[in-house]
Amino acid sequence: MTTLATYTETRTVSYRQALYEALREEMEYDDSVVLIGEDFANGGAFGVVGDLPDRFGEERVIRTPISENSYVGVGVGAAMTGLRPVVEIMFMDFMTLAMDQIVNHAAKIHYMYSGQYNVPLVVRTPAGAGRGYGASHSQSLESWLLHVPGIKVVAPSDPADAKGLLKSAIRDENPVVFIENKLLYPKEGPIDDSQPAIPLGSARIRMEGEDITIASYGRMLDMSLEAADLLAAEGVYCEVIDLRTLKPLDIVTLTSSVQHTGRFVFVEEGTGGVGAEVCSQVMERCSSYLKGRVVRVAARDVPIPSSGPLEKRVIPQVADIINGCLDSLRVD
Amino acid sequence: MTTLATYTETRTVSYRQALYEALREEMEYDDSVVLIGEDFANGGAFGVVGDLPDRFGEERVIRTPISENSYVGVGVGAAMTGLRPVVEIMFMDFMTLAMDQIVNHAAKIHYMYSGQYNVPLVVRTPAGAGRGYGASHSQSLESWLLHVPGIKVVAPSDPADAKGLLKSAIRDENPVVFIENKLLYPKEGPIDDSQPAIPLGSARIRMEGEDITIASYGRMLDMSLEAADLLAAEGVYCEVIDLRTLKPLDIVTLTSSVQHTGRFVFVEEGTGGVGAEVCSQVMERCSSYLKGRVVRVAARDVPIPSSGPLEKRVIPQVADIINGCLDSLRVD
Amino acid sequence: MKQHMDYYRQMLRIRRCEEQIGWLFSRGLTMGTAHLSIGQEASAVGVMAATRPDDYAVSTHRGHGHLIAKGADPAMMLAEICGRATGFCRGKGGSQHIAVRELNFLGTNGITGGGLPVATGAALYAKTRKTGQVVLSFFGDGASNQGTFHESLNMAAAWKLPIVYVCENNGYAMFTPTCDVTSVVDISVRGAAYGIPGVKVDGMDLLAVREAAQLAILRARTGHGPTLLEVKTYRFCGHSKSDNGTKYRSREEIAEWEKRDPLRTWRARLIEEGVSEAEIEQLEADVELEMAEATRFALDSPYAEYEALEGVYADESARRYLPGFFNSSRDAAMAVEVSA
Amino acid sequence: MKQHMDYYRQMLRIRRCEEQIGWLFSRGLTMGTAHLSIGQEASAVGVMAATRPDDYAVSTHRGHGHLIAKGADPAMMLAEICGRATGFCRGKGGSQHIAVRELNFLGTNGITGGGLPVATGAALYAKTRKTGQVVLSFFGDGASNQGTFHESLNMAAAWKLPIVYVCENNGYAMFTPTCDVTSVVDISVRGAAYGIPGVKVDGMDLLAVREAAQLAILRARTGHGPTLLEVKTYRFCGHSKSDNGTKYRSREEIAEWEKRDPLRTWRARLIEEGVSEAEIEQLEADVELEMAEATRFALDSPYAEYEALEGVYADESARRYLPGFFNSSRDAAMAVEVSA
Ligand SMILES: Cc1ncc(C[n+]2csc(CCOP(=O)(O)OP(=O)(O)O)c2C)c(N)n1
Ligand SMILES: Cc1ncc(C[n+]2csc(CCOP(=O)(O)OP(=O)(O)O)c2C)c(N)n1
Ligand SMILES: [Mg+2]
Ligand SMILES: [Mg+2]
Repeated sequence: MTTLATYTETRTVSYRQALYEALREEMEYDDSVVLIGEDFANGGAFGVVGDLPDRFGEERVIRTPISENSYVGVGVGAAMTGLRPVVEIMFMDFMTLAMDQIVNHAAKIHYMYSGQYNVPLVVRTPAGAGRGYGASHSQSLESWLLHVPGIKVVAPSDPADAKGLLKSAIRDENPVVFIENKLLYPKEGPIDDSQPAIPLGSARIRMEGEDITIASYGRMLDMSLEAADLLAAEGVYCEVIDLRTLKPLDIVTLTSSVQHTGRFVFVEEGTGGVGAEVCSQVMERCSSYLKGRVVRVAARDVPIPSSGPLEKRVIPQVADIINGCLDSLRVD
Repeated sequence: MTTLATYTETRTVSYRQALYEALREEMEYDDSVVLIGEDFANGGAFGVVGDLPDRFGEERVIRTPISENSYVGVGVGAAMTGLRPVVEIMFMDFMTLAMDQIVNHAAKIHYMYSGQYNVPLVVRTPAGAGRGYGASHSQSLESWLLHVPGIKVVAPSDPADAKGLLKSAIRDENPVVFIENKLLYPKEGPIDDSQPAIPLGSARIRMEGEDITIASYGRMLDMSLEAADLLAAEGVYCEVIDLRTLKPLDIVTLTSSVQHTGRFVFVEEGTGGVGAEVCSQVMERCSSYLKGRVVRVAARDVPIPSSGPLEKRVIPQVADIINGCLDSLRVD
Repeated sequence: MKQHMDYYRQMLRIRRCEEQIGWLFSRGLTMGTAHLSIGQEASAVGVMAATRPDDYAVSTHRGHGHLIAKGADPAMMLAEICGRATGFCRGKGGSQHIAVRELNFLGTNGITGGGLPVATGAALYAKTRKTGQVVLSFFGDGASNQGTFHESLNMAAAWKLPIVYVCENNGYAMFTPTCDVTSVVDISVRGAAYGIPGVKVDGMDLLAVREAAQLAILRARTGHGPTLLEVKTYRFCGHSKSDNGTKYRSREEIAEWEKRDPLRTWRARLIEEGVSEAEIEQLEADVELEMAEATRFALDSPYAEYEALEGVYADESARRYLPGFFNSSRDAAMAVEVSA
Repeated sequence: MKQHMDYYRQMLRIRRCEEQIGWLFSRGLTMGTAHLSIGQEASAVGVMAATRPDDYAVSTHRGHGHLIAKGADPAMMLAEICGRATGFCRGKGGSQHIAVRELNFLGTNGITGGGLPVATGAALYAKTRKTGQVVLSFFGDGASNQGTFHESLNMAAAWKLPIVYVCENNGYAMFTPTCDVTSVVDISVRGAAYGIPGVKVDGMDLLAVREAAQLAILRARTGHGPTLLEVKTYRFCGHSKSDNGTKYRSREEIAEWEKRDPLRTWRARLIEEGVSEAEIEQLEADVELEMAEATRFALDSPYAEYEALEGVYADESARRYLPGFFNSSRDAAMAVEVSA
């Protein structure tokens, strides 16, 4: 096995490459880390696993039949007994098939068997729309997972976070659903190899501002930043927070920002369920600081159509985020 | 087939009996209504189907193998072609197995195939804790469904609503998940046979009051009423609203109540996801009327333990509702 | 002879239409990806040749061939794939989600294995209502490892439903050779697990496919229950438009199968049967023209746009909504009044 | 002889322990419901007799027999079922969710068919790490219609995992006769769908069960992959404590099976083999006493209460959390330092 290239302190890599590096480094670091999923040959459906099948062989990179519920369950059983499986579900939409093993098994086993077993399992899955795949290949279903005690949920928005958080997820003793966004795979960004671990559960302030707190994650983060830039040109300064981890939620970072700005806008690609939880928590803690209504910018409550012009009307656009911000400035 | 007994105008029946009557009457009324599910012999797991298997025969009451995902899918296909299936999932926890057919098929088919097919399907399922069944048989997973475009979600709290809403659900042209609560089955209540239809999407004010609006549904409704009674004795008057339908939400009834009381408490048996959505919608619309923080009373974010004394600490109790109300009265 | 010419026309229409999809994709004119069935045409046409027009079909992500063989207009299909308002689903569906109600085509389906339960439900309808219809449930070898395969076949067998499960075994599920992740070589042996016939047929031989399908459909239509029909076939193209299909398959293997191209074989057969080269060329020119026009239709069509947020729920006014809701005898009486 | 006495003791311990559960339930002292395996004891004991102590087992909702046969202390099991802090899971689990880590017992399981993938994963671990362990995956005839059965057996067969799938076919899934909703009479024929042996054995005959299990385990342990072992058995009791089991089964049928009660048969065999009545009675008295004491232990134990909200997530401090997170070579160096 060849050693990894010696990195310079800061490199530019893609989100896809960052994920690949996290997998590869963790597999080299700990031989109990194995990959389980469909179609890893050919680099995987979105090219993330690259040459790992050749590099680690079929004992470590396990190609499954199309059996989502059971191969996630295989991950659960392997995690209970001693492996650290990273299971891939090719599209988050297919997580619907594996909910029993995720919710009734992975998430509950540690508690229900009173701590006798840990389930150090990562379920990686690409979410999101924007490629015209249609209703069965475009969903962002993460809001469900916020209401599943026992799992953690991570959704990085750039390469550095993708790498740092995937490594943390793999090292975590608990089941983690790790949500990648299809449109982010080619996105490039700097990685600082000397950066310390990114612990799960820590949000990151991406832009400082005093007028409105915008929180988001995944692909919508960049769109939020874009909206914030446009608003800044008009004299409205937004603080933009990347949640990075959806569960556990870094409510401290959110509330201290909102206590400062007094306004809160949440932006997501799903139909509003993550925002519902986050906004509720913010309002439970900051009601006396809020100067206006809290706003959710989210997909319309509609299945995701295939055709681009239709999809655009369902999935939030930058203009929707700006409107959401203006809404939050409104005084009733 | 014998005809139904002639009813007096108001009778007292159990929640279980009310559901039975709704099924029976709809099956008599429309011979495309069929039941699909496990173990209908012996009256069904919770006794709801009673003698319907004998009464309608195996063409109308279809006993399935233990194959939740596929028999829900069978319901979908049958609904597309011309039947009106009422499918039973024995415990809501097992809905995890059927999420693909519910979410990617039932819910999307009408929209995604551009109106060519309707899916008049009802999925009945008992939810909730309180019987010591443990983590895999006690969940209230309805919050997920609020973020599934294309389905409706109903959860009655008493016999009259159970009957009226189940009939409406069966007559609806859309897929409806109909949530029963295990502990409510023996609950008795009056039914007025001349009552008109209960349309889906209409909440009901169960108690009037001016200090706090409490909204809830299912088993927690009675506990909310109990809390309201106790608070009334202390001079705090709550308006108690039974949502009855979770999706579509009767936001008008909620907001007009909150505009009146200025305070809102949401009570549910799940871990807070329904409250997150409802509270967010209330706050989006009533922010200027609210006099205090909005409060969610919900299960702790913990798998549901089997042992009674443990379960009590996880599932909301009347005292928790009272505390929630006191919290909503607090001025920050 | 006319029939045999017609089979050729159908296969050729599928082939040419999918070539148009490939062209449209390469120009960035389609929405999403598309899964072509080039090489598998004899399966779609052979099976459909054994059906009645009112029989139901449920398809997969690789469903263009099934659609055309069942009678769908390629122009509306291409329009759908290009996201246009004139498509079968007004652009809401896309390649993997196309239904055509008037053909009893219950949809292509983006969830591998997702169609089998739906098809089984349609068969339950046909049996319950004694309509005499049979359901064709198409799926791939990869789908035969999904739980829904097992659950559906078990139910259909236990209930003796009028359905034929057609496994189009093209040797690969996406980039994975079937044999690497599937415990048996012939999917058809799995029929034994449900006490139903498992039949294997050469999918490059249209008449063999038709014959096997006829038998299975007869069985279904006469109340003897389901059959698992495995059609051994091959896709000459990649899995989807983002794959050229050569990284996980050798060029020799592909070439070997291409020798048995069902279109080439069938054309030779027609000549043998005495059809003139000119007649065939005329047919080929017709098909070429049809597909060119279909493509133009698609590209000339407008995009749907404003209806994005409409049609999530079925219109309730379509259903009778009666007062006096609780008492069904009263309802029944009123229903009579209403319909009178 | 000692071994044969031991088998009797094990079967009797299961029977008597479950009778205690019945008694506790009727007094309202258990949490939730409980599914007894009275009548099925020869299956649990016969299969376990063929295993090594470090082999893994995954069980079902009807798992008390498997637990005891694997060596679990009945007192802690009863305590769990009664929701006490001294139970295997401190009352968090309940009858359907009991694991015992030191016995490699990966849990009873409330989801019908839910255990098969988990068991398959344990077998993947055993194979990957070459531990020589075999996994026993118990499930019922009803579970064999779940998608997980199909998916798991296919994977285990394709990967040649060291696992034995033990289908305890008691003729009923809850209130539904297996034959009404299952397309085959013998679940074992389903082995053919995965190219693995499907073996059927009389579950009232302990030695037959043990022998069949031995063969299957040998196959698994020597790298030849999974076996589907169908144990034909019967539950004399109802499905769960809220069912007396007579509404959907005739008294004659029950009586017929009761004639073959594995405990009675085995006891007679011991006498034939020359064991004295007195010895047997002594054993019976011992077991009686053990279970009375186990029950007392359970009932004397306190309820857990304050820990309800604890233990949802595993303690991270258990894992090494290293700095210099990004570069694995650096990590590896530090790991050496740490462990040095
Ligand atoms: C539930 C699900 N899992 C995975 C996929 C991704 N996927 C699409 S097609 C395909 C391969 C299907 O193989 P097969 O059933 O043999 O059909 P073929 O593509 O060969 O026609 C996969 C894995 C999917 N669409 N749905
Ligand atoms: C997914 C799921 N569906 C349904 C049930 C309800 N249920 C519990 S046990 C059972 C019957 C299981 O039958 P079988 O597998 O034959 O096991 P047996 O009870 O006969 O031991 C059913 C339907 C469940 N627990 N889980
Ligand atoms: Mg294939
Ligand atoms: Mg059974």
